[in-house]
Amino acid sequence: MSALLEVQDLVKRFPLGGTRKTVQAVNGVEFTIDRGETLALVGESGSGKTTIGRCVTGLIEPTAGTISFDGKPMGRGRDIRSKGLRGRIQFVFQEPAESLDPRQRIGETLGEPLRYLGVTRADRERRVLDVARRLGLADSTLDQFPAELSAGQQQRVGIGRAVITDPELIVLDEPTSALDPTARAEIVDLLIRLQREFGTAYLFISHDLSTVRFLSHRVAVLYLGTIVEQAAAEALFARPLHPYSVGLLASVLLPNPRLKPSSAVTLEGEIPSPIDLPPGCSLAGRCPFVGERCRTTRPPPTAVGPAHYVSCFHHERVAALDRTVDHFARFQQESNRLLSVGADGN
Amino acid sequence: MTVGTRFGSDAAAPATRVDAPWRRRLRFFFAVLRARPSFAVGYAIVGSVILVAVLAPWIAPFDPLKADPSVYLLPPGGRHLLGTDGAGMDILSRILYAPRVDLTIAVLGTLVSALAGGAIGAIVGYYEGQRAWRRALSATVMRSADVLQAFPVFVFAIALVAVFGQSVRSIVIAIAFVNVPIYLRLMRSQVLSIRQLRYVEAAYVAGASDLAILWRHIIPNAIAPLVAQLSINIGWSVLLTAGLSFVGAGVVAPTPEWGSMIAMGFQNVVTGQWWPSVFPGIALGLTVFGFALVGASIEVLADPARRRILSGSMA
Amino acid sequence: MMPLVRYIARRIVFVVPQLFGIVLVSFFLVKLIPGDPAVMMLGPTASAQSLAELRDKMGFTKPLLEQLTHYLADVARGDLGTSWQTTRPVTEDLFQRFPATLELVTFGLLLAIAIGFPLGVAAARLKRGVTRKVADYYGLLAGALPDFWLALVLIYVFYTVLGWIPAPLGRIDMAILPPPTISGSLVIDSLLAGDWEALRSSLGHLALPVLTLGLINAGPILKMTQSMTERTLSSDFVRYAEMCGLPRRVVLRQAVRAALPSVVTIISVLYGFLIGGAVLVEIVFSWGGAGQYAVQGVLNADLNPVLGFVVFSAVLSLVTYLIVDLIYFALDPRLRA
Amino acid sequence: MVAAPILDISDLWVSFPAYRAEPVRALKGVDLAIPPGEFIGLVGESGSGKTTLARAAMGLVPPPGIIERGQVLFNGRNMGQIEDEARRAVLGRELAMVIANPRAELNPVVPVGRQISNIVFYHLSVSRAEADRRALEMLRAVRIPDAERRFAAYPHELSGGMAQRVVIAIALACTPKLVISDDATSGLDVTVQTQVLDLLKTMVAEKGASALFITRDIAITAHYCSRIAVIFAGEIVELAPVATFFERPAHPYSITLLAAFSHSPELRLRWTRPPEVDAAPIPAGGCAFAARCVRRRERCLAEAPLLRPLAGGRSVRCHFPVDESVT
Repeated sequence: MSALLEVQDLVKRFPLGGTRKTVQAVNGVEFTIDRGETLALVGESGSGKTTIGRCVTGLIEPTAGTISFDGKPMGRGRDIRSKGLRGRIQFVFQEPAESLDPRQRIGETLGEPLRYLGVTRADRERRVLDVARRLGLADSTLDQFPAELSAGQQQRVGIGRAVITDPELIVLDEPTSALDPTARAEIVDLLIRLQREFGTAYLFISHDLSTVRFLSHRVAVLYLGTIVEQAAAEALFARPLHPYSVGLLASVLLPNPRLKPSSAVTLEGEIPSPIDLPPGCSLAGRCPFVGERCRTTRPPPTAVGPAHYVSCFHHERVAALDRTVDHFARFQQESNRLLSVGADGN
Repeated sequence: MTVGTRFGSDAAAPATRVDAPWRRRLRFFFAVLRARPSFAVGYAIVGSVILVAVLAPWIAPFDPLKADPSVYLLPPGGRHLLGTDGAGMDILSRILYAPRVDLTIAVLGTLVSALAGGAIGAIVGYYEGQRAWRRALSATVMRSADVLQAFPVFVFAIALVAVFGQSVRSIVIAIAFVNVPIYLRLMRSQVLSIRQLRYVEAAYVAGASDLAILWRHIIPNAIAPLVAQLSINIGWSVLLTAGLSFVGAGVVAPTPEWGSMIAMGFQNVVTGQWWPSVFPGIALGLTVFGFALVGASIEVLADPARRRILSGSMA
Repeated sequence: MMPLVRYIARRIVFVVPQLFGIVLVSFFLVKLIPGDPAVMMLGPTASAQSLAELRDKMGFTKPLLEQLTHYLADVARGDLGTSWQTTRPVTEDLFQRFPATLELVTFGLLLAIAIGFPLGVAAARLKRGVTRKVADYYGLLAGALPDFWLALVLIYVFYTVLGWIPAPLGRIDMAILPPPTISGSLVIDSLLAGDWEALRSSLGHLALPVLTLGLINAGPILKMTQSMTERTLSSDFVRYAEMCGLPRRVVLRQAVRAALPSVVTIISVLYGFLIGGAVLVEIVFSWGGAGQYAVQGVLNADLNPVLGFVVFSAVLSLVTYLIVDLIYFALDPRLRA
Repeated sequence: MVAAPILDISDLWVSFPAYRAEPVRALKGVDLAIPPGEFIGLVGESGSGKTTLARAAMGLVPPPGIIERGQVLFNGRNMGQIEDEARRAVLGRELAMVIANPRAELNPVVPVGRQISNIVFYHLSVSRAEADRRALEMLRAVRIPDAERRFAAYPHELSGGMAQRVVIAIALACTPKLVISDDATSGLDVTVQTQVLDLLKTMVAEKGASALFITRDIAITAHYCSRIAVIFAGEIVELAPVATFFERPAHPYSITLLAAFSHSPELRLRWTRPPEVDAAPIPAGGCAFAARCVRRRERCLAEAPLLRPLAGGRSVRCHFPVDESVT
């Protein structure tokens, strides 16, 4: 049966005020998400990951390309608010404080999506209580205002509001990057548990590789509006094949002085502005493997393994990098040793 | 194993309502008045002006309309505390009756313009920049607001009064008409910024209709600055009404109204009798000052950031 | 400076429809003013037949649309019709009267800036203390006083009691011959002509009205300067400047510099408002300005002066807004993206 | 003889009065000394008081905060009581700050080159031409591409990474003795972050200055600092050289911070106390971390632990630290 969400050749350009130039945010992106699966969109600023998330939820109208949900294309006649789709796709935002109406009590905010599904008041209150408990929020929180909650609690309410309509897909736009490390870990555990219980698919947008690695089934690496590499999570983290994926993975700082970030692939310079994109591969200016072809033609996605695509002419040379770039396995081993001792107070 | 089920629903005691939120807000409001005496002065002035307007018949020493030529232009003091004007009417009584006219005109005028301006501003602000015809609608409305505001306000008001005839009703219409662009612009800019906030987008994604979004999320968060402007605007409208009467285009004599009283006393000032013009001016100035203070306090209390600074400094 | 030229072009394109809108609205508005101009002109005793003739000549009987197109053509040619009160073309009247209003408003606003701006900056810097209290109360009080009332009080104090200034009747002493008009401002013209007598008298007459407008309008300027400077003083980049140990005066200068655009805006809004708004002060001082001329027009249903004045002041305020935008453009590099 | 510390904070208490409530104690007796040439990492979550500590080090506690007790000595001068003029001579010249989101904190209407030149001009009282020359030199030192053109650029025209380099140029323009980085790279992308951190570390080391890296992200301290201090609810709970700290953190809170990076939820759950709705409120006198500590015992509730030294140059504020023998 067809995938839950299918995005074909999605393009989005924003007009730049006062001039004819445009910001090329998304330049032809394709991916699918199956039921209960988590696809992570990984990229840095200007990669277009947030724009894609907002196109999928109908907050922004795409310039070109089609987005189909549950087999049927979304568009003018069938958008996120129409009867058939209402409540089936939800959104969780990055800034916890800004995603809650300051003048509305928590209980009211949690139950609001049910109002638009015509759920009766009694049912609403029951489901709000149930979700609040599932999120680990005390019942008294329901009478409080957002300003009285911690960032972690606010984010839980944001997630609760999304989960309460039992949606098939939740788009999460960097839900953890505004939180402290301990709160971030709690939210990630919560998301995994909710997915296991409700079977909700996630489109998880983030620039934080360690969180992505932990909770996603498949990963798509985005650079300046194009997917440069897409694969199953373990495959990508074990053997990244695009120079940008390698560079991204190499610059992750792990909390262990002995695991230095590797300098196998260092991406020099800055991310160019998405206003006037270079013709060829957009990484050409920063890539150590750059060749003549890279500057002129855009490398097409080529299959290099089971559902593993990479858009780079030199991906064999990247594959040939013998030094493993990824110390994560060793870090996980060290961290398990360290955490398994002392919790019981001896 | 879900964290949620670790404790049952009955275990949690229902949250006792220690302090109803409105009682907490009221206590905070009075604490603010103690901390900022100027706000207290503002509410005191506005309160007493309204009180005076209501109780005028009982507290005014003379009938405001009785002209007794035998006692014209008496200086202040004696039976006529603030003296009498050129027509022999008691100035104090007329000052006490005046807010009935001045305030009704100003309050009605600004309320009408706030409601009209606010509503149009909200619709224009919400639909601006979206589908084609909505963008055209908001552009025309904004350009006509520019046209309205390019008019010289005072002459425009006089012209309106001339068109609708010299009555209280037409002054109210003039004031409403002149103030509409202020609220329209204020509400539009509020709505434009609020509609992009995340919680509005969350409601959109959850399937809320435009009306539900406007009514439940945008307007409640956009109201506060409007109320602050309302208070300042009432004061300004009282000034405008007095100005209209001064040039003879406002409230017709002998109805007691501060502006026309000042106008009637105008010739006497040059020849030394200052009181028929000066006292009504003081009453008018004080009232407008009161409303300005009230407006300033609402501006501070309505803005969460400034409220936190205020409560910090009150500790 | 390509962006600047494009910016001006876009602004000017906006002005044309606005002007057209103003003329349109004021035309229909004035047409609604009750009272038959013909009767006003010939007096109630005139015969019906001569009234009809006059109406025909003035074109009042033609359908409204035709009158409008006729009127628009005239305005385009700069002909704003004649005022039956002064029996002279309205354009001529306005050119003769507008300089009086502009002189009054300009000097008044300059005084308001001289009072409001420094006081506003000082108030923003001092959290407590006398100046802060004075500034807070002055800001609110000045905006609350009716300007025509303050004018009367000043006349009583400085003329009736102290006698320091000449009688509040017009812009210059009756006995003195006004200097040749070059700029339209008596003060400047008498300076240019070196006529000290006329200068002394025009300054004397100008003193009180300018003081009135200055004291009243210093309020809003002070409040805006204070609130904007306070906001920039507590902004991130000023806090960072403190952290870098920049001297106090440099930090303050940067804060005021960043607050300038909003202060310029309030001044331009006030200028646009006062052109029509200073009429009350004009009446108290029988200044003979354009505002007074328009008010007489409305009260006596003499339509052309009202229309002429509205169009004139609209053009003036649109021009001031354009100038303000340009100043904004110069002050804030972020607009020159 | 150990060199005198550049920054010596002893028993510092800072509190913020609150309306109708107990004043909020942001710092509760902090002791921290930074010897010359050393890079200290200060790790804490939001609300732990780390930014208040940075501001207190400069004597600029944000109002209405006040220093209740203790003192902050920078190069021997008490920053709490220093007069305004004297403080201005120190800040930006000897004690420099690198801030988090530069595009909001640089003056929007002044070209960046000029802002660097201002610091040199006012602090070193050199001619404007000399100050401009030094500013351009600094722009090149922080490796901003084509420095001449960027000299006249405005903050909003720069990318996040470049704006951050300008701020580093400002901080190091007058060769300070101590550089405080207040979460300086939190706003940057991962690939740019490592470049900026490397740049900051090498340039500060070249100038022989010491640095205080304040951050939420413990991983940064692992690679860029020599010693690490963990702060929780206004108290330093653990202070240790980086190597020994990451080998075996002693304080339960330090372990919870590291657990946040682990990918085994079961182990992480072992270090988080289950939420008890009707738990007895923690008495004020006890350890601040007691409410969240899995190793909590009676003594922790009754008596607040002091920061006491352990082996290996480490000190910890806990009655029952996880000691080395259990490896």
